[in-house]
Amino acid sequence: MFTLRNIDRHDTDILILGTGGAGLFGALHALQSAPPGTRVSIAVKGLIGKCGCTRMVQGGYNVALGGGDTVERHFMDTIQGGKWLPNQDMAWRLCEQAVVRIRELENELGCFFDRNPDGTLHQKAFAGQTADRTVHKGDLTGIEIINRLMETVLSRPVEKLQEHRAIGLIPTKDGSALSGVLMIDMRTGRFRFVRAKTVLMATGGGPTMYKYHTPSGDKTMDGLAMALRAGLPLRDMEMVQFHPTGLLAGDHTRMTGTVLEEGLRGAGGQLINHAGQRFMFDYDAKGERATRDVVSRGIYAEMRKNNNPEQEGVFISMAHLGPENVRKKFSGMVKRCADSGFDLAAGKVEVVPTAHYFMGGVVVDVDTRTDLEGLYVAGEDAGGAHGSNRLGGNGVANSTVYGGIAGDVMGRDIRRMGALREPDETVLEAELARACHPLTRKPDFVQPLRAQLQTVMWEDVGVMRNEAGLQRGLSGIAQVSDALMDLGVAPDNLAFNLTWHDWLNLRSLCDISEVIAKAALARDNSRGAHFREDHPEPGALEDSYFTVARQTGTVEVTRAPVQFTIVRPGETILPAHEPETLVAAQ
Amino acid sequence: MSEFHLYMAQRLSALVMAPFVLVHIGVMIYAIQGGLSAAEILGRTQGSVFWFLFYGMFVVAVSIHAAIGLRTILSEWAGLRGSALNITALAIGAILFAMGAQAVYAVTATGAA
Amino acid sequence: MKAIPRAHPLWLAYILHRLSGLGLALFLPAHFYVLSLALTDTARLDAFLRLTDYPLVKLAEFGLVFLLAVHFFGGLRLMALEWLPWSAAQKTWAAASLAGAFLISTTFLLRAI
Amino acid sequence: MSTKGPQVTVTVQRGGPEGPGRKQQFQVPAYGSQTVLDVVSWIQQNADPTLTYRFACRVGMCGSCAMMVNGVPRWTCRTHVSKVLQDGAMELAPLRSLPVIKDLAADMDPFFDKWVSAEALHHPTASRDDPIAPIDPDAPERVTASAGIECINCAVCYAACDTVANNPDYLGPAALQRAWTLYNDSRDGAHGAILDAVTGTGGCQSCHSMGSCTAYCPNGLDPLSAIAGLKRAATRRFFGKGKG
Ligand SMILES: Cc1cc2nc3c(=O)[nH]c(=O)nc-3n(C[C@H](O)[C@H](O)[C@H](O)COP(=O)(O)OP(=O)(O)OC[C@H]3O[C@@H](n4cnc5c(N)ncnc54)[C@H](O)[C@@H]3O)c2cc1C
Ligand code: HEM
Ligand code: SF4
Ligand code: F3S
Ligand code: FES
Repeated sequence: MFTLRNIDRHDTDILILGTGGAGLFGALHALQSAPPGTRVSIAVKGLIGKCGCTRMVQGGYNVALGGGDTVERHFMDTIQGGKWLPNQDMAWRLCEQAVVRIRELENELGCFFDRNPDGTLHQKAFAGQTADRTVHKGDLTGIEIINRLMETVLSRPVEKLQEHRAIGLIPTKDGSALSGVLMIDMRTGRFRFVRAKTVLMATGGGPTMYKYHTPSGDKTMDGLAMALRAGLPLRDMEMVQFHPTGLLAGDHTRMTGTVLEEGLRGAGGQLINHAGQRFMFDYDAKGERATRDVVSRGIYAEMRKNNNPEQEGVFISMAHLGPENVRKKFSGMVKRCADSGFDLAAGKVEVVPTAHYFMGGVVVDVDTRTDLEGLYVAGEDAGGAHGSNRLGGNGVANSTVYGGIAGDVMGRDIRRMGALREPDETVLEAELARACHPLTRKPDFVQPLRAQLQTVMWEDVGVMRNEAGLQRGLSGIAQVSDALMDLGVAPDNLAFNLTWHDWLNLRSLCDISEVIAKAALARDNSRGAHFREDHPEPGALEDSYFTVARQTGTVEVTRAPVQFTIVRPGETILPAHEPETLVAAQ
Repeated sequence: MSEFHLYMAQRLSALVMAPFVLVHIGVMIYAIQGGLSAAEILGRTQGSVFWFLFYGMFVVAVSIHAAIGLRTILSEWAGLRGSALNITALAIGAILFAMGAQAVYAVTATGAA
Repeated sequence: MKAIPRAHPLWLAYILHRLSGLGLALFLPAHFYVLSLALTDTARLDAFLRLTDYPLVKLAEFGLVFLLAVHFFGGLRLMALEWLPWSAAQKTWAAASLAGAFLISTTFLLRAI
Repeated sequence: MSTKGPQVTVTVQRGGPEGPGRKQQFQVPAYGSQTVLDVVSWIQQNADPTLTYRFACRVGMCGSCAMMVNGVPRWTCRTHVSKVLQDGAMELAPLRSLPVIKDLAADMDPFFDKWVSAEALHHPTASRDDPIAPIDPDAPERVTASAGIECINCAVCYAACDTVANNPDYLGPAALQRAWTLYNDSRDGAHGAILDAVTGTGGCQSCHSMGSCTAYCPNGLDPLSAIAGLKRAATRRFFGKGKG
């Protein structure tokens, strides 16, 4: 089998992991800022630009571009949306740099964004925003952003390591810095250790350990699992954002869990429970138009009350708005539902809350640096910018802004870095053995175990949590985790062996699931996406803390106080007499 | 000649041929009534500068047009590439032109009857 | 449709244009040869032309004129599509040129009989 | 494997870079809402763990799941089984005209290499330091440019096109369509270079307007007319007219 002697070894200067908004902007800016002759390599689990969630962005990109809106207002919305947990310096930088990044996207990359009749950018407001702020290209904004980035990066001199899956961060012997990354060349099934002076980890998190989830299939928390093993601190790990309306079409279809867009509710779409009744006004005065977390909990509560096995979720119904009208206004969504056999325009479609975005991530500074010299983290892998809740439209802004920053900073930092660093061969060997572990066990199918984990997470570590459930969840996770170590993958043909990767995916998911459950136990109040039925109060905002998880043998979770570096709870940085919101009431 | 120039040449030669084809089909419909005979054809064409230029231009155009067309087909369906392809296409063009020129000469040159 | 899984109207128009072009190009040398007989052997030219009285040969002739007409209208359609400001009614164009081809060649056939 | 309930018979072309291997047949349980991707996933997850295919978004946005279904290129995550079933069976093969990595996963590099050589990327005339210039959304050029913008580079059109199959130099419908978008984008600063690129070897002139691209694009895009636009622009330039 594989030993340290027969793995490929490869060197580069700047290594990028992942090609979402963060990875591609990281590569582009690294090429722009690094000294001439610097080698830039991109390793990605899928094809460049064709995997990850940035491509799946529908709604759009938050950026304050005047017309009454300001960076200050965007910042205040972000802090309030995050329930005072965000790292304020990161949130500020996000809002401020989004302005530059959108100009870069429009002017340098040539993105098409929708316009107003007068030629200016069209902006709309997602829930939780106090200004029309979201720039978009129809409801396919992500495709536009990623395609323009992708083609530009492909035309540059970068080394392409496609279908290369990162599996381990390998430090130097003294542990003070990163030497490189161990990966599997998925196409051949061979291992490759790539040394680099700087590495950007932009693998995009991805809460796909839930029964219902929206992210792309390639995202399985690999980055955070690697960071955890490397001993890096992870913050806000209890914060999993659920989108209220995921398609529910059965366990046998990958369509299940995919998003039915927010706009449906905004336009007047109604949620109907098993008794055939609207219910959202029982939970919130805004009804279906309440924020994501509120609607998700409303639906979840209804689902619990219901014990009809024929109907698991609730229905979204649009027909009262006129099927023709719906078909016109939401043509993409109607067509997508029709492709899987549902009539969104005239009928009703079963929906369920679905895990959408992960607020938690590696602790970084505003320059994307981590505790490990040479390792940078940006995008959904990095924690801090969103606190307990990410506003719609802040996700892609975050990944593009911080990806670009990472590229700039790496290009600068690399000038003071001398030679490539030697790896700690024992860590390398351990990571190798970890990935080879299933090849030594009796082969079996992986999917049933994945389904088991997803059920545990959905039921006990999901939309609503309590101490008993979380404890139950932890032991459920441990069961799956142990069973996984006994489950093997046939080693005879490892070239593009998806089942081996399913095993590795589930390994990462188990590891991070445990952290999520433990962090959720550690937060005994309810903020944003995290809701404890046994502690429904948010706690004093002044005493806000965030959780920090770390693996030192076992996973330990501690609390750290939020630093109100820019604004304190109850205060605002908006000028006096600024209206609360600039958005016309619906 | 670049591929794009070949493209232009093929289209332009087709345009040159277009009126010819119309007239040719028309003449044929007219001539075919009561059957064709050599004398009929030749009586119409021989010694005529108009028909010489008319058919002459057609032969030039069709040699170019068909040679380029066959070049495309040979490359796409027979996998011919590079100089093998170009030489074959040139040869086709040359042969078509030679045979066509002979035919035009035969049909329009004076005194051959 | 099963034999040609990807067939659709415009694709059929394409394959028809290609096959007709190919057919014409193959026929052309023969045509030139027969005409050049005018110079050397008028009697044989006449003999050839008399052949056109036979139904089978008539059918073949019909085929040839059909090819020319199909290719001609198809070619005009292509050039219109490529060079004139785009109109979406491509399939109609293709069908119309086919119809035109049939019309002409059938007229020809009817008059020839 | 249980054999209860309705089944679908699926024939899968296996193989690798060395060429197509054997065809394998599977019986897959049928469900009400089931896509071709679900069928392929079921086989890998329940019958043959070595089967290779590719997908990411599962909602028709990433363009990585395309393959030949009964000889027709399709995005499989958005293709309902009932749409393609012929007598309860379907046959799957990797995308046409691209090298095979393994089984149903094609190597898409040639597709993207051609994308880049068609100059199908923005040539900036402004920078991140400049304001965003107003653009009339209804200006004819912008409308023309926008028509091709929602391409997900799935290569379905590429696999559908016989010219691509027969002419290894041909840049293909998607790359040319993108070039046409850029040619009409008033912000792009290299219209001449784009026309140069798309009239070089394998450029727009190689297209025979067979329209399979437009017929099979899952997003309803129309590369056929985009390429016709390029031919028109190149011809205008040939006669010394127009821009670029
Ligand atoms: C359906 C959907 C709709 C959304 N809509 C919006 C919206 O409207 N507005 C908004 O702001 N945000 C939205 N988001 C969130 C947004 O997409 C993400 O926040 C953001 O795109 C994350 O970017 P990223 O670069 O960090 O990660 P991604 O874009 O997810 O990219 C991660 C990359 O890492 C690669 N990778 C993963 N593991 C490995 C590994 N082990 N080795 C190598 N590579 C690896 C992946 O293949 C991928 O290329 C949406 C998300 C989803 C799922
Ligand atoms: C007897 C005369 C003709 C012969 C022998 C002939 C032959 C051919 C051949 C062999 C091709 C290549 C087919 C292909 O690439 O698929 C072709 C293409 C073409 N022909 Fe003709 N042709 C003739 C007359 C015409 C006429 C009169 C027109 C138009 C008015 C025309 C228009 C075209 C066009 C536009 C093409 C290009 C097709 C493409 O690139 O897809 N041709 N011709
Ligand atoms: S044009 Fe259509 S078929 Fe072709 S790559 Fe783009 S989306 Fe796919
Ligand atoms: S299918 Fe091919 S030939 Fe042209 S019109 Fe489309 S690119
Ligand atoms: S999986 Fe993304 S388009 Fe099908």
